Amino acid sequence: MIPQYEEKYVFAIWSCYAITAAVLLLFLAYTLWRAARVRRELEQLDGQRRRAPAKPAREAPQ
Amino acid sequence: MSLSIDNLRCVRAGRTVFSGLSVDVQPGEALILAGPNGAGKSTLLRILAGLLRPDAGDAQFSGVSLTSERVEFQERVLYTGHLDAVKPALTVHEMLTFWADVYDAHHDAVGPAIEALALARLADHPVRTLSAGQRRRLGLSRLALIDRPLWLLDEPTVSLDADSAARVAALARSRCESGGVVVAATHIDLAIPAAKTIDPGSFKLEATEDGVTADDLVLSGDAW
Amino acid sequence: MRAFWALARRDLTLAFRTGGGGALGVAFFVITAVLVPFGVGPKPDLLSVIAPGMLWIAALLACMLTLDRLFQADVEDGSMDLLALSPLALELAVLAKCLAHWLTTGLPLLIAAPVMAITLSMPGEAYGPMVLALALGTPALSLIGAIGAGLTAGMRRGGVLTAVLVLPLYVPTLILGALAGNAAASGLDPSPYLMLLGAITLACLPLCPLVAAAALRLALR
Amino acid sequence: MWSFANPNKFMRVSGKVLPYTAVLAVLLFAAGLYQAIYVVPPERVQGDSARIIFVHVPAAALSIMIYLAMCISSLVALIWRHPVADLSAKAAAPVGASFTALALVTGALWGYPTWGTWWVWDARLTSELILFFFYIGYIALWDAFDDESKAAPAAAIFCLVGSVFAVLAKYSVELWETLHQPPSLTIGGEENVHDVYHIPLLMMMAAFWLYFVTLWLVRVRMEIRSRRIRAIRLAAARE
Repeated sequence: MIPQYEEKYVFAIWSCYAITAAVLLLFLAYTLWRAARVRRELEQLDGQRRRAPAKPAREAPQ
Repeated sequence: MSLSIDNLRCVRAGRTVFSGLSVDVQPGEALILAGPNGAGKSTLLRILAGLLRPDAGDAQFSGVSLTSERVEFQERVLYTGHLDAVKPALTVHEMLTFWADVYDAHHDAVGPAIEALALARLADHPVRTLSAGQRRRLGLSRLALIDRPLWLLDEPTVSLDADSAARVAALARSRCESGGVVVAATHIDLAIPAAKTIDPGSFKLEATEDGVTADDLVLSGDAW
Repeated sequence: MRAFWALARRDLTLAFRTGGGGALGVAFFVITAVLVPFGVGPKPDLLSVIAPGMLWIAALLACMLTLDRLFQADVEDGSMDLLALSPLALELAVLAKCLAHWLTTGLPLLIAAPVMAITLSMPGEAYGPMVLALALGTPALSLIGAIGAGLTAGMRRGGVLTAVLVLPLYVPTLILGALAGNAAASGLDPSPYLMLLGAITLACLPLCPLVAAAALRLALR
Repeated sequence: MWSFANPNKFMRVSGKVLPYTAVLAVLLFAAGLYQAIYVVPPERVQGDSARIIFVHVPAAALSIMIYLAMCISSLVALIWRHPVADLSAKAAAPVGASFTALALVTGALWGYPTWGTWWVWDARLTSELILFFFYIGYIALWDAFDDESKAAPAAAIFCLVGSVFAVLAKYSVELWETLHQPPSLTIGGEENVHDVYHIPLLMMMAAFWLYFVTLWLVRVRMEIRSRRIRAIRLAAARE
């Protein structure tokens, strides 16, 4: 399954592909993890706000 | 030369400091800003000085608009903030001569300005050797140096003794008597006959459409 | 114009009374240049090759070191508020401060550079073009630096950030300045690079104060 | 574009678009990689090493494109105070920086068998390195401010100034390189590669671009949510 490349380029080619894949996937995973955390935090806060409807988001005239 | 503040709104770090702040001040009148810490006294003064942009509303001084003619508006303003804006390495006389140059005031006015706050004895002393109160007086002597109709004073009498505070009050009074407008955040009585007192923090109105901020936008609407 | 010169004069006075004028910057420049032979060895042929580049790097480090105080002192003590409200346009105030900054950092380097060039075995015929290149390029260093100083003016500890922001902006000036010095050192005509250096400074003269003033207005909010 | 000034609208539309860009990115990566690894023949001059262009060139091209996009965003944020534009530039910067780093690393890996050295002060690699510094400065500037409303315009100013100086640096680096006689072999001879390389390269470019768009949407959504969290917290502190 693994294609045969010229001997002197094999390392360069596969390391380029591997590093690119690693960076793209790790960055994606990291971003998704952070985004999920932010999302959970917001859902929690929004839930608290809904349970306390007497306090609207915008300031009411005093 | 009247000052009219119209529907001013300010949001700082996501917090509405005041909104719908409107007040008219006639020539010769003073506007005293009172209220607790965080009421927006300094913020209002910095907005009127054109250093901060209001999130909505406008102010006009003798027909000049703060938001659309900021430079012209600022040419009528004399501002003193919490900080004295003095350099320890310069002498009292040099410091005032510098501000006279920058504000296009006459050099002849430097001597009287030094005397107006009783600094004549210290004229050739470096600012480094002055006490906090003396530095404050040096900062305030710009009021006697530069001739501008709209004064914005932020806690001018902090760290001043009674005599110096009285001198500052007298300067503010004479500014009003000659038809100017003084806006001051202060706890002492400036003894200006025609003075209004407001608490900027008490102005809290529902935001108008044009004053919607980024935070309002993310707060309005349903959760996503 | 009176306000412009008053501000430049005040900054010069302050520099002389508190910072020893340009002396500290020159001292830094000289020490950096002296460290080079310790780092790369004393061989004259090697030193003469890298001399123009090393002088330029020492010059831009010396210039950058004094940048974070360019506006920060005035922002901290409230002077910048009053300058922003004065009849002097903030852009011109920035230009005046850049002028004072150049007179206390850039100009002394022009005098120190030939001396350091001797210690770095730079060929004699390159002295003139090297000083000319510094004369044309160092004003751009002060002007470009004002942008970085303006962006970090409101921060309590902006020093390292100023360096990270400003050093990449110095790349074109550094390349052209070193090219002029190298060309002269190898007997070629440095004038095209000198002209390009002059062009950068001329373009920075109106544009950098504009940007730096916009950044300062942000810092005052 | 103006309707996206409302974060609510942006959240709604971006939520719908996101799955499509993600799926398309995966499909294009699969197709492009299959072509790049199995189908494309070795190049005439550079042999199999030319396969590296399929990751090197898209990363390098996008690193520049993303900076340009950040400039446009910054300009919009500065002039019209568009409340999503500053977040858009902020969200794009780390993606751009990582593409720049990738372009540098793959360039070095390509350079080793070709030139016999990991790093050469080649004009393109050098300009890429300088661009990387501008990304770093931009991100550092955002992080240095406590107050987001101050950070956004400052970062926008730096982004625009940086773009001007990045172009200046590119031209001066080219001038500098021609005088320092670089190695005769330049890397990434995209201009003279064989035609069979074009289609897979375009596919990989599109895949990288869609990857960026997907990640950017996720990050902008995250930034808008963080802003909402902050606003709720401030509203709570006020009561």
